Amino acid sequence: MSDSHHHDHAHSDVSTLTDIQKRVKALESILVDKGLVERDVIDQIIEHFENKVGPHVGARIVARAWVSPEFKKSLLADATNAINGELDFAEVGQHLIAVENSDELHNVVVCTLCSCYPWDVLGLPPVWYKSAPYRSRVVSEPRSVLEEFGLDLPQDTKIRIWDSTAETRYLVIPQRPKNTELMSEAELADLVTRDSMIGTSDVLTTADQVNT
Amino acid sequence: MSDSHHHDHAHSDVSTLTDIQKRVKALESILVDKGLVERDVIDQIIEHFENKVGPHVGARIVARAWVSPEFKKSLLADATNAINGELDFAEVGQHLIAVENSDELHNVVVCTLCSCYPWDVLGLPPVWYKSAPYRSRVVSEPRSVLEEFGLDLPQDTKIRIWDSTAETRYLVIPQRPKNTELMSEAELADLVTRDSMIGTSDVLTTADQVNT
Amino acid sequence: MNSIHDLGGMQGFGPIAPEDDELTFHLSWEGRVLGLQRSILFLGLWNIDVFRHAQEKIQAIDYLSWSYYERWVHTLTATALERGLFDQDELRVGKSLSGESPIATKKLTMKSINKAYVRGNFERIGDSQPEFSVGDMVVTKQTHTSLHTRLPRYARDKLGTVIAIRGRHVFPDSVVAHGSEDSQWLYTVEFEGCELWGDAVDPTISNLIDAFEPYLSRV
Amino acid sequence: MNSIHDLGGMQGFGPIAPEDDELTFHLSWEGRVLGLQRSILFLGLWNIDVFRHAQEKIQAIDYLSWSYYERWVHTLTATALERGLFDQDELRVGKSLSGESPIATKKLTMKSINKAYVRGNFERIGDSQPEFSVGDMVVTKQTHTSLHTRLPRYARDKLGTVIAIRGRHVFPDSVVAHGSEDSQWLYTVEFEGCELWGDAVDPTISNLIDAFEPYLSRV
Repeated sequence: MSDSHHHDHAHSDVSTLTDIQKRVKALESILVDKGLVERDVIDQIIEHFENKVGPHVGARIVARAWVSPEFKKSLLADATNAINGELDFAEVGQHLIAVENSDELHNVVVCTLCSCYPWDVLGLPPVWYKSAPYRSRVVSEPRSVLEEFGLDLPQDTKIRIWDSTAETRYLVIPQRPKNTELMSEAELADLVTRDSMIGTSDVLTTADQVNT
Repeated sequence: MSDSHHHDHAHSDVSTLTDIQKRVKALESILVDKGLVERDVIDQIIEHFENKVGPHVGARIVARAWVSPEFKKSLLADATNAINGELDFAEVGQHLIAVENSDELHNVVVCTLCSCYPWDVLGLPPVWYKSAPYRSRVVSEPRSVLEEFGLDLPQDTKIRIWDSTAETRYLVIPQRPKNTELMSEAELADLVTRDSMIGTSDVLTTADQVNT
Repeated sequence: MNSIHDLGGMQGFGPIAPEDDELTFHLSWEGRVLGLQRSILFLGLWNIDVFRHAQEKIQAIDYLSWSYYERWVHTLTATALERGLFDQDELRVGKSLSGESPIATKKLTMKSINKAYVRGNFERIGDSQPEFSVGDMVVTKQTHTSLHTRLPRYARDKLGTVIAIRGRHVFPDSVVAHGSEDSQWLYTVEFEGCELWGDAVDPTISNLIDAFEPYLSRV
Repeated sequence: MNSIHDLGGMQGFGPIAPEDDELTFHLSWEGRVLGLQRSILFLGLWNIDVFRHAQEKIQAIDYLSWSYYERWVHTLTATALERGLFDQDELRVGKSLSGESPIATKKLTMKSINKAYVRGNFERIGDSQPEFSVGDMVVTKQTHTSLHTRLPRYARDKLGTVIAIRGRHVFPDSVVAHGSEDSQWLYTVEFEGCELWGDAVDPTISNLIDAFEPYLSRV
């Protein structure tokens, strides 16, 4: 990447640079050539992060916590071990920390210094999460940020802003919506959005689902 | 200035934009057209800042302070009034503050928030003074900045960094070089550089002058 | 504001690059921008603090990309439009479409031009006595306002010593927030380097700012 | 470092722009960069902290101009060159000119690939007991290092409360400064919003960071 190229494109996350494609190709070829990375490995990693992990993983964890008080208890005590102890979940890395919303407390997660994110359970971070506007603002004015995401919290709800500054990762456990007593765990998981597990929005209601 | 134009040029202080020339022309025409500014005024202001004010003004003030202990005393007490009280100096604005270097103390001036500068006595600020690298670094690591300017201070010299955060302006009175007892005030003024009055370099010595 | 303009103590902007025999203006239009700026300040429609706040509102990438005088052009234009000195149509065609400006009361002529050269005096006489004396230990305010302040981020919530009282001056924060001069006592406050930058800093340095009285509390 | 990466509490970057139905990758090469990054971390030649410090060294205007994955490409290349994983000539032609890398000892194969998916464990067992307990009031360090730290600028020299002990972890500051893991106790520290942002801030907010023991002192 030459010093001159950065003036040639916009500062969005979307750009089409032949230069950068060539650079990426070169890097990959060198690593394969030097015997450091087997040929299909990169494709396999892409496949994993495009299709295997994603918010559906976190959503299943949240739904399980909603239906199983015992699982929720162990999740809040040590999320990594709780998840890895349940046979039907894929392994997640150390140290995942689950923080629970309530009527009195709302949690929101950011990484101001880079873009740390619980990839194991939420997949790839969205562009806005990695962007300067979110990283700069949410720590000092969370309420106005959340309003922009459509989340109007009561004025007396306490807000905790968790900044991922070490190798811990945070997963927000949103509140279970009312009138969902008859829903199955799988149906509940469908209500859990990615943003609700970052803390920037609420879960869907059954009404939202009908509308979409 | 459209939102798109800022990607088209380098981030130096030097650019050649037809767009911006047109914009400047438009602004000037509108002000003249509305009767707010007489036609030749802009040219006259340019002439003033290109030719009338400049480091030579500050240099004469410093030289006077070197030869006249009385003037130096009043300069350090209230620089604006001291200068405006001397008939052969042009009027300077409020509130100029003179700070004096000594063997024990070195002064350096910056404006971290914008680029405040004592235009009356030093003329237009140099590009480096207005630049992000100087404004960011000199407050916390003055010694390495001064070294880059070629000024190696003794390790025990105290450094005061004056940040122009209000409508006060700072002028550094550098130390009078040794072996200049026989020089005239005008000759002394020739030793005083712009940067020595900002605090980023020393005055010239008579040896420097021979070399240049 | 905590915009990119508040640069003190930041890192990562590359080397300082002094030029030999630097030109007064690098491009011909730059001088004209200076002339425009001085003229508009003379007209007294808004003061330098409003101009500075407009600079702070420039987005970071633009602030760093644009040259000094490019930022001036942007700010001058944005503020003039906002205040109604002229409108977008006039800007587009580059002439007045509505005769004289409704908001201007002064005119800069060749006769009055000397007043455009000398800096304005922002000192104001008032009844109050300064709250602090030279030698007083003070602590600066913690603030992260989205409005204008002249208390830089590196000097907030820090312990310092008043070393001079500079008179009573127009308070920039009030000028920008609600257009009133609200003059306040101004002090020069000195901070030990380690108070601002930590114990690893060069022990011979101290930092000084000019701080308005509302920025300070007694320790 | 106090580079532009330390964004917490800054202003002036424009609106947050969430996308509807955001794509996993916006451009095809972005996925390949992720694959490269995961592969290189697996090789264990340098850890994530070195990668982060390389990001901090990107100049501000580039940091803000480049997309996330563009920054990765830059950082990955710069670090690999610096550490001698390959050289400029190899980068230019896009193949190895010197056979196997002299510094690599591992190889990522389809058999070992699961290890490239799961995050590494940075917890380390040591003899020392944690200095602080849950409920302790602590003050964070004042520091403006040009090296790596995970103590953000907004949370320096501030009073907080330990709310959790997270175990003993690799200390990023030491990894970058001298390549040693130097593991340290890690705490979650909570700060009242007004302590960080001043009295004008929303009184219902608090901020939490994960702070290594060397960042903290007892009040």
